[in-house]
Formats: sequence, C-alpha cells, structure tokens
Amino acid sequence: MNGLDSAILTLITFVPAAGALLLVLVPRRDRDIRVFALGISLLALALSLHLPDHFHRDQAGFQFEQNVPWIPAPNIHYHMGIDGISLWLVLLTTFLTPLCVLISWRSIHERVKEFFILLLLLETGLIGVFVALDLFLFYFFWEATLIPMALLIGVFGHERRVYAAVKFFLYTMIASVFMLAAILWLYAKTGSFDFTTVQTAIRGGGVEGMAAAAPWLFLGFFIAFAVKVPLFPVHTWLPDAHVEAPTAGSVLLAGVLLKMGTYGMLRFNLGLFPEQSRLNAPWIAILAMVGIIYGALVAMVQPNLKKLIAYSSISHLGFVVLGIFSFTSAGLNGAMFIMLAHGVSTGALFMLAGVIYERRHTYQISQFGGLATPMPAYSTFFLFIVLASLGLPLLNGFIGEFLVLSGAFQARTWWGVIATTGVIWSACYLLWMYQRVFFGAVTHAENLSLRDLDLHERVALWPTAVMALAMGVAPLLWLNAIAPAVDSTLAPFTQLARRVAR
Amino acid sequence: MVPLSYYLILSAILFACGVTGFLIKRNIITIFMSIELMLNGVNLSFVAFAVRWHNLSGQVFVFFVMVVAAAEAAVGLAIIIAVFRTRETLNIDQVNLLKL
Amino acid sequence: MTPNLHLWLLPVLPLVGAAINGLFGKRFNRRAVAAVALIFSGSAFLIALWVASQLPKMSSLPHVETVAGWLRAGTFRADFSFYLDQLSVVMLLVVTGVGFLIHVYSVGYMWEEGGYYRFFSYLNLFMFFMLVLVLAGNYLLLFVGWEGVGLASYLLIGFFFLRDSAAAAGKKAFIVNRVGDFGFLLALFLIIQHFGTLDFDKVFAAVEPYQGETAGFGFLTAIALLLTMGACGKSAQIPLYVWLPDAMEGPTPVSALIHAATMVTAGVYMVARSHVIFERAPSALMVVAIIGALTAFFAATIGIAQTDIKKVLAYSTISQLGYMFLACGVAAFSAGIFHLMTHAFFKGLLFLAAGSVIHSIGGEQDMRKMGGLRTRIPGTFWTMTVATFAIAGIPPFAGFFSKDEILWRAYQASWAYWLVGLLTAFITSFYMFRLWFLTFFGQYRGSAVASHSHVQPAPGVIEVANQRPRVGEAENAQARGLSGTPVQESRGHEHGGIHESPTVMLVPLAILAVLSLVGGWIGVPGSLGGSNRFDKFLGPVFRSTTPALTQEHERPAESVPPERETEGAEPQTGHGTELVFTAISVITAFAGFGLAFLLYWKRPELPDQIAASFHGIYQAVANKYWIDEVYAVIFVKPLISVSALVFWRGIDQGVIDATIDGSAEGARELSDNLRHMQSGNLRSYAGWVAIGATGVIAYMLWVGMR
Amino acid sequence: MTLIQTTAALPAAPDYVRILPEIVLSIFGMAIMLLDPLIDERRGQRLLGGVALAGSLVAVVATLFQAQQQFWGSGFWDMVKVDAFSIFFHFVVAAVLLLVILSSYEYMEVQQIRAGEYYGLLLFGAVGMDLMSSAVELVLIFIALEISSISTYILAGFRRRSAISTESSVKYFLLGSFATAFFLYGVALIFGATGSTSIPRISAALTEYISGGGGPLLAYLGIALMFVGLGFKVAAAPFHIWTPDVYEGAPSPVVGFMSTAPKAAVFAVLLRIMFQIEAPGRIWLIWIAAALSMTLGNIAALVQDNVKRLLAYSSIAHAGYLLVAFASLPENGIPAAMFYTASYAAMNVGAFAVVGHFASAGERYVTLEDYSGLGRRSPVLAAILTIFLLSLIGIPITGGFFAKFYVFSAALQANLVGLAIIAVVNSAVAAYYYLRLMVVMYMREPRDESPVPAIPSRLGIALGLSLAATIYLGILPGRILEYAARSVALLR
Amino acid sequence: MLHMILFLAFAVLSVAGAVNLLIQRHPISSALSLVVVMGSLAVEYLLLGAEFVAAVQVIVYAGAIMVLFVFVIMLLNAGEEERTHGSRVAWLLGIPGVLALTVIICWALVEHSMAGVAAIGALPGPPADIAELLFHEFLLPFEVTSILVLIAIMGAVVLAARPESVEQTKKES
Repeated sequence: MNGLDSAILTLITFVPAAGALLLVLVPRRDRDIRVFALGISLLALALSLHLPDHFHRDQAGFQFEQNVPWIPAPNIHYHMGIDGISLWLVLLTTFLTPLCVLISWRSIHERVKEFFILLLLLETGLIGVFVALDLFLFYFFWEATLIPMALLIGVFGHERRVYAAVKFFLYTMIASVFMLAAILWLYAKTGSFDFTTVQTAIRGGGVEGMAAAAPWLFLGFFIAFAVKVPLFPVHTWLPDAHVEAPTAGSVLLAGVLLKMGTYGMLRFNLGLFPEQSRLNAPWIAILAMVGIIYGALVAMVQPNLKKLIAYSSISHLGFVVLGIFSFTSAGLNGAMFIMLAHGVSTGALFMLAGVIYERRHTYQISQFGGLATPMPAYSTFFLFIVLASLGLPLLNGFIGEFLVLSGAFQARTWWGVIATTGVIWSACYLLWMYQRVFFGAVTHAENLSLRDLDLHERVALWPTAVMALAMGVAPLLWLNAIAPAVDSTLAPFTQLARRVAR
Repeated sequence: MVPLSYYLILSAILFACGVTGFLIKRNIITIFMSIELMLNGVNLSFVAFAVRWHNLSGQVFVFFVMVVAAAEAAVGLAIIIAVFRTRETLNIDQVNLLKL
Repeated sequence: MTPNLHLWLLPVLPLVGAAINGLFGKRFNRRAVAAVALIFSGSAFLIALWVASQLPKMSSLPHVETVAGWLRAGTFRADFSFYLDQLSVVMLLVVTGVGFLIHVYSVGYMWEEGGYYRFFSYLNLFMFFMLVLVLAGNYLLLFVGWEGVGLASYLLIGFFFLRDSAAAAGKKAFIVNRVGDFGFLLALFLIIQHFGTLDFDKVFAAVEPYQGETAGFGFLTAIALLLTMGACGKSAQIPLYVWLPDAMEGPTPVSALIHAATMVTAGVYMVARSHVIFERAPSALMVVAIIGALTAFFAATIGIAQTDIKKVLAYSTISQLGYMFLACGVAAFSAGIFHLMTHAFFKGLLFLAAGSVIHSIGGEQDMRKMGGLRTRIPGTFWTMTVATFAIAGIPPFAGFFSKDEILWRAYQASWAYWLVGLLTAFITSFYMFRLWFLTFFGQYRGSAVASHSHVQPAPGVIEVANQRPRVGEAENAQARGLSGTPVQESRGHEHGGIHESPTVMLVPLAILAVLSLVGGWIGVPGSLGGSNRFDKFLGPVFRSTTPALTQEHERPAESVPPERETEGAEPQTGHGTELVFTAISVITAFAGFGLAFLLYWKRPELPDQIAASFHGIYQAVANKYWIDEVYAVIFVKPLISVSALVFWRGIDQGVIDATIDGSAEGARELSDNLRHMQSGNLRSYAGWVAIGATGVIAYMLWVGMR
Repeated sequence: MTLIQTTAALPAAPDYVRILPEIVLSIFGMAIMLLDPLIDERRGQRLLGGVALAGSLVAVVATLFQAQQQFWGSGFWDMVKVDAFSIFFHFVVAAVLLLVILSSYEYMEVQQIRAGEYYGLLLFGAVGMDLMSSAVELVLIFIALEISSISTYILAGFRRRSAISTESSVKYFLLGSFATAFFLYGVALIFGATGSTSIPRISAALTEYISGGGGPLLAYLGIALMFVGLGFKVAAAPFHIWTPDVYEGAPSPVVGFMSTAPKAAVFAVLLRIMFQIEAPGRIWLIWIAAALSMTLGNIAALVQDNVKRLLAYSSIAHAGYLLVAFASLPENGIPAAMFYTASYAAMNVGAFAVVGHFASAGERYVTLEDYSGLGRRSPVLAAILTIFLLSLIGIPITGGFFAKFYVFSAALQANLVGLAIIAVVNSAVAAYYYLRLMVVMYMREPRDESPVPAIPSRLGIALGLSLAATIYLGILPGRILEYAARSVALLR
Repeated sequence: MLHMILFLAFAVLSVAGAVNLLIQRHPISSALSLVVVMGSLAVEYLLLGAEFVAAVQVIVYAGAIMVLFVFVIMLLNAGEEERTHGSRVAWLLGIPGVLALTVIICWALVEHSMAGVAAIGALPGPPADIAELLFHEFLLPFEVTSILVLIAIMGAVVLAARPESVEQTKKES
C-alpha cells in the first residue's frame, strides 16, 4: 500500500466533479469544451486503472479504504472503499464516460458546456455510489446522480423529454426515500452509518427491534433498488427515459445507473439482511423471471429501436436479479458479470442507436431497412454487439448468463428452466430487429446516402467491441476479483442454509 | 359573592360571540370589532384569574392587551382604509381576489 | 508421457484466417483473400492429418490438453481444454477435409460474388467454431462451438442479405437452434448440479458407476432428453427441423459445408459423445430413435415433391440425419458416426455438384427448368452420379455400407425402426433418382441462359467502394431492391451459355466423388467379408465406457443379444441374417431407382397425373405438410400479438403506466379539490380555523381527562 | 435574580447586553425614522437602505457579542433569557434581515415603495422576533409577537396601490388578530391554571400538578388555545389557510422575510412553551398537525401555477417537517428543528429574492409560464433558483437535505415511525412541484425572449450569501448541529 | 347578593350588547353595542376590584379605540351590511365549531375550575401597585410597547396616507 492507495478513490470520484467545475470557467468554445471533457474523463479512467492493478484479488474485504469523520453529530463518516464487486463497477463507469464524451462529440451542439458539466457530475455521482461505504454517503451519492441524469434527459432529450425526465425523477425519487427511511432507522438503532459497523451490529443480533423491523427495512431498501434496476412491474420509467434521453445519457443510464440497483441489492439487501433476503427470494425471483420473459417479449414488438433496447435491458437485468437471489456462487458471480457485460454491450447498443439517430433523427425501425448496404462498418459493429448482447459464447453476455442460469437452476430447478427460455427470446427480438434494420433492400431512399461511422464514433465503438470479446474470452480476469467478494457475501447464507438444514 | 366561574363563563360567552361575529359579519370593520370583543372576553378572564391567584400581573396583562389592542386598532383601521381605497367596498365577501 | 499435440492450433488457425480476412480483407484482392482462406484452412487439415497419425502413439486416450482457464464460480470451473480420442479424430478429419475441399470449391464458385472476403472470413470462422466443437474437452466449450457454428450458419445463410428471404432464413435458423439450445443449457445445468463439472472425462467417470435408469425417470434420463432437444435443434430433427430447408438461401458451398457435411451433424456427434449418459437412459435413447426414424421418413416424403434442387437435398439431409439419430437411438453410435462420415462425403458432393449445376445454368434452381444437362456438364454429371448412387445405397458406394449398418442395427433393436428405415431408403432412392433424371436427362427445359445473364448480385454493393467498375451495377441492383424486385442469388456471366464449372470447382468434386465411392470401404461389415475397421477404430470410445446396458425398450429382451453391448464384436445372429437384410436394402434402393426411372424417364407425364389424382396428399407433401404455417399460427403469431397487445399495450401501458399516470392524475385532482379550501373568503378561513381550534381543544381536553 | 430585585430598582448592566441586538435594531430603526423626512426621496432609498443594512450587520455583531458566556442567563427580572438557543435564533433573524435588506434595494426602486417606513418596519419587526426568541415571560412574548405580527401586517400591504397587496394585508391582519385572540385566551387560561405568566414558574407549577396526579384541565385548555395561536403564525395545518393568499399578495422580499424570520421566532416560542413547560399531550397534537401540514401543503401545491403561491404551500409543508422535529424527543428533535429553521431560512429567502427580482415591477411575472425558458434567458438566475429548489426538495449537498435528514432521523429515534414515513413520502411527492418549476425553466421554450433584468450587485450579494449558506449547511452541517445540540441542554 | 345582582345585570347587559353587535347590520349600531359591552365590562372589573383596569377600559377602549372605529366608519361612509353569501364553510363548519367550542370551554370551566368565590373588590389593583409592577418587573415589556406603538403609528401613516402616485396619475390624466 503506497500513499496513493488511501486517496485514490477520492481522487477518482472527484476528478470528474472538479473537471465539471473547471469547465464552468472554460470559455464557451465548444471544441475546447469537448476536448477538455474528454481529457477529464480519460484522466479518471487512467486513475481508475490503478485499482485493478493494485487490487489484492485474493482478499475478500474492502480495499483502498479511506475513512475520515465527516459530520460528528450524526456519526457520518467519509468512508470509501471497494471490494471485488464495486471495483469493476467503478471501472465500468470510468470506461463508459469517455466513450460518452466521444459519442456526443457531434450530436450535442447546443449548450455543449452544460451538457458536459452534467455528464461529468453524473460520473462523480455514479462512482461515488459504488465506492461509498457509509450508508449516508451512499444515499448522498445515490440522490446526487438523480439531478444530472434528469437534466440530461429533460434538457438534451427528444420530443417527450419532459414527461420522461419527470417520470424518471419521481419514480426513482419516491422509491429512494424508502431507502432513506430504512437507513435512518438503522442509524437510530445502531448509532452508525458505517456499512461494516451496521452489518456487524445486525449480525451480532444486538439491534433492538430488528426482528420486527427487518422485513420493512429489507423492503425499504429493496423498493429503491427495484425501481432503479428496474424490476417488473416498476419498470415503465425506463423505456420512456431511454427513448427520450440523448445518447450519452442512455449509455450511462443503461450502462451504469441501472447497476446501482443491482449493486445495492447485492451489497445492502444481501449484506445486511440475509435472512430476509432468503425469505423474500421466491417472489423476487418470480418478478425477475417475469421481467426476463416479459421484457424480452415486449422488446420484440417495439417499433422503436431505443425502446427495444430499453426493454431488453429490463430482460437482462432480470437475469441479474435472479442471479443475486439465487444465493449461489455461480448466480452471484454471474449476476456481477452480467452487470458488467450489460454495461458494455448495452452501452454500445445505445451508442449505435445514437449514431443512426444522428443521421436520420428517428428511432423508428420501420424507417430503416437495408442499412447494411450504405453502412457496412456500422452494421458490422451492430451485429457484433447484438451477438454479445444475446449471449453468444466467447462474447461477454454469455458468461454471466450461463453462470446466472446455472445458479438459478441450482437454487430451484424451475427458476432455471423458466429463466433459460430467455436465451430464446433474446435471440428473437435482437435478430428480428437486426434483420429489419439492416437486411433486405434499402426501402427509404434517404437511407441510401447515409454516411458510415466517422472517426469519433469508431474510436468510441472499438473499445466496447474489444471489451466484449475480452470479457467473453478471459472472464477470469474479472471473476478472480469478484469471487472473494461474492463468497464473503454468501457466507451468511451458507450458515443460514446449514441452520435450516439442521 | 359571585363564584369566579361565573366571570369565566361570561368571558367565554363574550369570546364565543366574538368568534361568531368574525364568522357571520360581512363588514370588515364589524369583523374587526368582533375581534375586539374577543379580546374583551379574554381580559375579563385575566382579571378574574388575577383574583383567583391574588396576583396583580393579571391586571397588568390586561393593560398590555389594551395597549396592543389600541395599536392593532390603529393599524387595522389604516389597513381597512387602504383596502377601501383599492376596492371601494367593505364587504369581506367581495375581497377575494386572492384564492385557490 | 503423452506428447503435447498443441491441439489449440487446430481451431486457432482458421480463426486467424477469419480475422485477417474479416479485418483487412476489404483491402485485399480476391486472390489474396482466397489464398489466406485456403492456407489457414488447409494447414488445419494438415495438422489434423498429423494429429490423426499421432493417435496410435498416444499412451492413453482420451487425451486432454488444457490450454487456459476460462471461467470459474465457486467450485465450478470450465477451461479451454481440448479432448482427443478416436471420435474427435474422425470428426476432425471430416471437418477439416471436407471443409478444405469446400473452401477450394468456393474460390471458384464465389469468384463473381460481392463480399468475397466476408464470405471466406465467415467460412473460416465456421471452421474455427466447428473445430472447437469437435475438440472441446467439456460441455461448455462444446457449447461454444455449438453456438459458434450457429452464428456462422446465421451469417452465411444471410450472406445475400439484400434478399429478405435469406435474412429471414438466417434468423430462423438461429432462433430455432436457440430453442434447442434451451434444452442443451438445461442439460448442462443438470450435469453441473449433479456432478459439479462439465469436463467430459470427469462427467463420464462420474456417470459410469450409475446403473441404467430402466425404471422410472431419473436425472440421467432428463439430461439425455434435454441433450436430445439440443441435438434436435442443431441436427434439424422433428420438431425443430424447419430451419434447414430455409437455410438453403445461403450460397451453395455453405449448404454443402454447414448444412450437410458438418454442422448439422454436430447433434449426432454430441449424442455419440454423451453416449455414456444415453446408454444409462434407455427411455431417452428410445426417444432419440423414434425422433430419428420419424424424421427420416417424414423429411424423405417431403423430398419427393420438392422442385427446388437444393430443397430436395435439404430434406434429404434432414432425412439422413434422421438415420444417424436412429443409429444413436439404438445405441449403434459408431454406425451413426460412420453414416455421418459417408454422408459428409456424398451429401457434400451432392450440394457442390448441385451448385455446379446451378452455376452452369445461370442461377436457376428449379429442376423443372433443367434437364438434359448430362452432356453439357459431364464432369458435374459424373460426380453427381456417384453421389446419387451413394446416397441411394447402391453398393459398393459409401452410403450403402453405412446405411446398411444402421438398418441392421435398427432391426436388432426393433423391426419397426427397420421398417421405417427401409421405407425411407426406398423413398430416398426414389427422390434422388428423380432429381438425377430431372436434372441430367431429357430435354433442357429452361430458357436460354444467355438471356438470364443477371446483373451483378446486390450483396456486392458493400464492395462498391473497392470495385469501381461495378458501381453502376450496384446501383442498378439497388434500384431493383428499391422497386421491390427480389434480388436473386445470381451468377452473372456475360459470356452466357450452359458451361462446365472451372477446374477449381471440379477438383473438389472429383475428390469427394472418390471418397463417396471408397469412403464406405473402411466399414465393410463382417457379413460382407470386411472387418468393419471403422467400428473397431471407434470401438474404444464407445466400448470403454459401455455399462451394463439393458436395451429393454420396445422389444422383448431375448431379441436383443447381450453381446450387442460390445460394439465391434461379431453379432451372434450370424452373417446369414445380416446378408438377407443387406439384400433387402439393396433391392429397395434399386426399386427406388426403378420407380424414378419409370416416372421421370419412361413416362414423364405420370407424375402430374399422380399428383392430380392424389391431390390432397400431393399438396400436403409439396407444401411440406404446412408445418411452417402451423408453427406460425401456433407459436409466432400468438407470441407477437400477445406481446404487443397484452403485454405491451395491455399490461405495460394499460395497467402499469395507467396506474401510475392515474395516480398522478388522482393526486392532481385531489390537489385541485384541496385548493378549493382556499376559496379566498376570509370568513371561510375563519371557519376552518374555528373548527381546527375546536378539534385541538377537544383533543387536549380528552388527553387532560384521561 | 432575587439579588437584583432587592438591591437595585434598575436593571444591571449585563441585562442591557442581554437585549443588545434588540436595542441596536431599535436605535437604527429610529435613526431611519429620523433621517427619512430629512433627505430627498430618491437618494433616500439608498441611504436608508445603507443604514438598515448597517443596523442588521451591527445586530449580527451584537448577537456575537452577546454570545459570550458571561452574558448568558436571565435578565430584566426573568423576562429574557440569553442562552445558546436564543442566540441561535437571534442570529437567524439577523441574518435573514440582512439578506432581505440586501434583496430589497432593487425591489423598492422598481415598486416605488417608500423606503423609510419599510426599513424601519423591518428593523422593528426584527426587534419583536428577537424578543420572542429570548423571552421567557408570556407578557413579553405576547407583546413581541404583536410587534412582529403588526409590522408584517403592514409590510404585507406595503404595495398599497395594489388591490392584492392590501387584500393580503387585511386578510393577514384579521386572521392574525383572530389567532392572537386565541393565543391570548390560552395565556389567560394558563395563568388561571398556574397563577403565573413566567415560563419557568409555569413549568414548575405544572410539573408539580402533574406529579401530584393529573394537571388542571385549564392548563390543557390553555395549551390547546396557545397552540392554535402559534400554529396559525407558523402556518401549521389546520391553521395554515391564510398563507397562500397572504404570500401571493405581499411583496416578494417581504414574503421572504415573513416566511422565515417570524416563523423561526414563533418556532422558538413554541419550543419554549412545548418543551420548557412540558406541555402534556403535546406529542400527538403536534403529530397530527405535522402530518396534516405536510400532506395538505404538498398536495395543494401540486397543481399550483403561481410561483408565489407554490412557495407558500411549500412553506406550509416545511412547517410540517419542522413540526415532525417537534414531535420527536427534545434531545434529537430540538437540534433538528433548529437546523431546519436555519437552512429553511437560507433557501427560502433566496428563493423569494429570485422570485421578487424576476417578478419585476407590479409583480407581473409570477406564473409558471412566465418562467418557461428562464434557463436560457437568464442561466445564472435559473441556476440559482434551481439550487434553492433542490434544497427545498432535499437533494444532497444542500442544506435542505440535511435538514430533512435530521428531522427524519430524529423522528425515527423517537420511534415515530409512522410520522417519519409520512414525512418521507411527502418529501418525495413534494419533489414533483419543485421539479415542475425546474422543468419549466429548463425544458420549455421561452415564451417571450425579452431579457431578464441583470442581477444588481446587492441582490447578487444576498443571493450569494444565501447560496453559500445553503451549500455550507449541505456540506458541513456539523458545527451548526453541534451548536444546536448543545443548546438543548441549556434550554431546560 | 348585591354583588350577584350587579354581576348578573351587567353580565346580561354585556352579552346583550355582544349579541346586538352580531345582529345589527349597520356598523355604527354594532360599534355602539360594543361600547355597551365595554362599559358593562368596566363595571365588572370594578366589581372584581380592578379599578385601574376599569378606568383604562373606559378611557382607552370605550373612549379612544371606539372613537377611532366610529371615526373610520364615518370616514368610509360605510353603509348597511349586504347580505352576501360568500361562505358556506363559515356556516357549515365555523358555527358548529364555535358552539362546540363554547360548550366545551364552559363545561371545562364549570367542572374543573377552582371553586373560588370573589367578593367585591377581591383584589384591589390601585394604580400605585400596578405602576410598581409596570416599572419594575414588567419594565421591559412596558418599554417594548413603545416600539409597538411606534410601529402602529408608522403603519397607520404608511397605509392610510393618500397614495401620491394615484394623485399623480389623476393629475396627468
């Protein structure tokens, strides 16, 4: 541990925010602003690369910890740290943000400054959510992501942006106050916001009134996370938000924001309330499975490209939730892996959707057709990502899906059976969409002269493609770090199971 | 020898009359008078209670209430004049630009 | 000390080829593209030969080489490990050998097509995945190859993507395969659940102690059935066969390579690979046999009435795959693999030859518009003839031996299987000769090829940038595409006329023809004086793990010779009986020939009359029993309309969003009502205050009096 | 105390320090009154404003001076008490006064309001509020309450040429007096029950009664009536009904003033009465009032199109949140309430300053549509307002967030789970209407492109200060909270 | 007995005055009724011994304040009250509320107030004693009232002064 290690998380978290502040001072020359934003996001990426490099993969606990008292009276600490679970989510965020900057290079030409300020602020919030180990700090960042995202949708979005932004904001806001209530209750009873302290207190059984309150606390956290994920039936904000959001917003929304929910479930629902998690797992799994199938089927009939991808996210995140609540090593590892894989591939899908929107100003699938002819490179990228998304082996989607399904199967056979139908549905909607958009003859004359990917777009897309492949071929690079964290999360469950068995 | 509670009940009745006046009178000035009526009722209570406790501060309180009432009357009537200037009416039912 | 064979090289070589062509091929000229493709696939073939030659030297088989870890979760792990035994060597040779030949053929066949580099890139990619499939050391890696070949198939079927039907066919193939994969995946999960691993050696070792699940329905049966489901998808068995005929939208070499010789046999391979499990699940084996028999017969009947030359071959493939399934179902795994191999030769050849035919007459695929090509394209004719004889089961061609073997083993299991198989053989012979007669004999019924000179196919549009001279044509094609004219897969030949294919195509034909002729000789059964070397070769694979298999399905136990358990050993029934059956199947083959001769050579008007008199049946057969339509009505349309109307419009918008918007609206309405409290009237306000005060006072008094 | 009483007829010197801010404010107020006729009206605006500003600044200094430990304690024969608690509210009142004066300059010019009386009334009103927070004797509380009320009645009607301003004034006045009468009746009954009007003595008497088994019913009655009166002043439901009308009609800076400073002072009184007197049965009373205030305020605001009314409803809701803190145990509830008061003051004054500036002459631009496209027309103004709105919602890094946070956690610590949940749900619902305003500002096209007047420097300072306070409270709330927590111990 | 008779007589008078205030439609009549109430109350104060309060009641209240009222009524030339129906709430909620309130309070006073009895002049409040209190214990409130009065004056000046701008606009037009 060198000196950098204790401050690195703070640095990564706040570099984008500092960049955003500096951006306020940069004169309104759009090009400079873009370059500057790119530089900042790349800086954050570079800094975050320190993490996997120095991460001790064989350790289960939190690393790179920084723990400073912040507010003494309610005992709030500025406590940050990562384990194998949050490590990759941080990297996912820093990985996607520069791509977002690139993909917005041309598509955002009005109020450029505000856009990139919001984007960078959003990055800070997202990273903060993943590194915060103080419940209060966590909630703080959790809420802090809301505003930039809502503004990105509401200001830079498309026609029905206001409706979408308000829907997004209220949905998640209303849900997250339940979490706040739960956090406050925990504080009131344990006198601490610190995650590990609270966890120890709960596991020690010394929290008064816990038995009666636990179901409600679990629910409080769960509602907030479920809306964020989003789990059926509280998912309807997502399609609207995605359709209206600008490309970069969609990328971060699908790529990272949704993971806040599943991350929360993993860390807080499982970490703090193992017993409740076990009790509630059946219905949650049912919701997750409904989400998988329902999301896919609804995606299939969407006339709108982005909506289709949005519903596919619902389906994919259903896998994640199912994996988490299977309480099996495979399920949890897989859930983590899907989070990352989905971040990369759906992020890329939204970028691709943005590329075509920029050229045609529509997402209606019926407006396309035969795009493979004028845009071969584009269609190749698209196909690659589609394949990654539908879980083709050796690409990133497969690993997680396989692990999750296998975990679910081990947990309850019929969970596995039902969820596995998802592999059929995802092929249906993705390939059908691909066929309608890219194959066949060009049916709209204006599509004939569409220009293929430009340099920025290529630079933004290549990393996702490479990452999709790398994650599929060498998932151990990721799983190595995830496994100890997952094992320690699962430890109470094996004990529970043993107790039940006895 | 009159039981103290008689005084108190009288004061309560006067207070209630004041409240009723506030509710049913339309003329702003009369409504204001109803408030004065309420204050008078309260004052009676103070004096009665002062007797009850043999404590003169009850009477002093009444004095202060009167001062306040005087000040209120000055301001209140000025306000009423201002309202009358802008609205040309003293009917409170018609002073309802601000609503919903 | 087993030598390190560097098995990973085998799949990686074609992958490198695919990558080079895929990433940079656009800038290469055609020769360079072809060279890259051929070098990498050819060297894979050479290495495969070398590996095969090393086999006798191996101290222990199967030989497993683990290259790197892949994934791990808890105690479960799966590695990049390769598994070599006799079975995989056979597959290896078939895949690389036939694959390489088809590569060579394609160099000529696709020369005029656009997307040349793309085609070879896909083709090499296919080789990669196929080799991963056959070399995989665990089920998961097998699944990688399994899905990967599906992908390659998807890409290649949809190669002419401007054609809607091609795109749709590719998608259909993928999705139908996914249905099978659903079962496959579940099987994997079951295996993991029970054995904690997917490695072949470990799983098989773990299965071995189990007794056969003769009574009841155990987990091995479940695994086997689910694996069967996967195999049905890949190998186009009932009910998942529907994608294969459509897959003929792909370029003909693709049909030869993927949809005849190699990929579609993956299911058979997988069943054979898992024979340890299947042997302990007799009811599952029975299901496999029944599916195989039914498919064989069913597809063959459809083959009778098809007019598209490739469609006939497609149904024939399905039917032959049914044979292989049947073989596996009666636990004659080596017979199945034997047929797999010979089928690869002759069916590959048939497709390539058919491609050559199509090529020669300018892209026409309808047999009714062919005829009399025997003299015009003699090379093609002769090779095709060999192949036809082979598939029809005429001795001593390859197909005869393998088919005979299967029929014999089927009979040993149940006479019903044998009967169905025999009928199928008859029909097969009939429709193959029908094809043969229609194509090569009689008068040429097509219009002049010169006038057919098609414009350059539209797929080439992608290459527009690279091929300046073609720009005009491309635009022309575009225009056609826009106007809705279906763009055909077309070989544009400015010179016109029916002509023989170039040497580069004929050489592979010739080689395959030779193989179709002699390929069966390595498996000549004892009854015919051979020693069935093939069976012996594969023996260790299937014998080494053979359990106390009890074949009690369908037939009384006594009819199953206990010795059947050991493959390769001489059946006790004696050569006499076997010879009788051989004779019957030969006669059947000739009967088919005879009928075809009668109907399509002697009395060409008869078929129409028959069709007219059996109108209903004919229609059913010609329309493939309307299975596609039935599927559409039962699955596709309800799914789409339920998704759209019930789920999306109904639940999503009608219920959830409506609830949310409704509650928002409700809140707004409440708010609006609440606002009316604020009437603006001072006396009302005082009223509120008074009532509030009353409430407060009453409450406090109540508290005070308690 | 008795020592002073017997030895000297006149109060001792420290006693004057104990009312030093009030003295300062009175002197400056009178100075303004004297200067007003002497100077020309045009120049007078600035000059008088400067004097008022100086007064508020000196008041801040005086508060700080007063905060020295040696001056703590009761003065004027148990009339006022200087403790951490009163100093806190003095500071809040002085700070609000400062901000309001700063943001009034421009408004006065635009609205042509006579400066002398305006500033004088502000300063004198502040005297009343200061006294309220430090008084421990009901007589003084009553008079101080009247001072602050009467001055705000007048201020509400200051745009006397405008019908809505006078209407606002008359409504406020009549209802306010009505409520005062209730309060007074309550005082009378408490006096009747305990024989005293001094809070410590009342407290002692009541404790005695209660320990003796059941207090006199009159005391309950008195508490109830006082609660009616004070509840009216803080706009707690069901006595909130005047708020929207009055806020809509009153001049914006005045609304900023009267929605914060007097409220803070009345809350101080409520705290003293409710907790120092240990009023029995208060918890559920406040519980219901809090729940009602939050719910009614938030729901009624949902469809409000007038920004001032919207903020009025929001202030009702905020009073509800504050009452949640009241309902909680004193150890946690009082610091939470104090913190809430401070941060609410900062953000609300700021918000009304923006609204007042934007409304321009005649308070014209106050509807939601007027705000459409403000984000484009005046990014700075919109951004500032956005931050205040975010704080009102309770989004992190703003004071409003911590304020809510402490209140909710106090409620949970007091086991008021139901109330906490109502509060939490309410704060989520509330997000909607603040968001509506933000949406209009940023996501709608401007209705007219006429330039928004630039922010004058003094208003800029006011906005900057309130922004700084809002953010400071949102990032480093520790010190304030610690201070508040310390004052609780001394409150008894 | 005399005490009781006097109390009752003036109690009835004051209630009658209060009711009359409510009944009368002309503000002047209401104001005069209020004067009656105030006068009767002054007598009641005397009965309780609060001489100073009684005097102030007559001088300040009945004298000064009511004169102010009458003056304003005359100034504004307020006519008879119109019988408008602006508020249902006042009748539906307010009046029942008031009735309930009165009943509750009276009941509480009767049942639970101490059973003290007051003789005539029970607690004499001579001005000297009052002054002692005012300038000693209540010194601060007393001084503070000056600010209150100052505010009142200012308010009256500001609000009641003729708006200059109205005049200006009149001149201009």
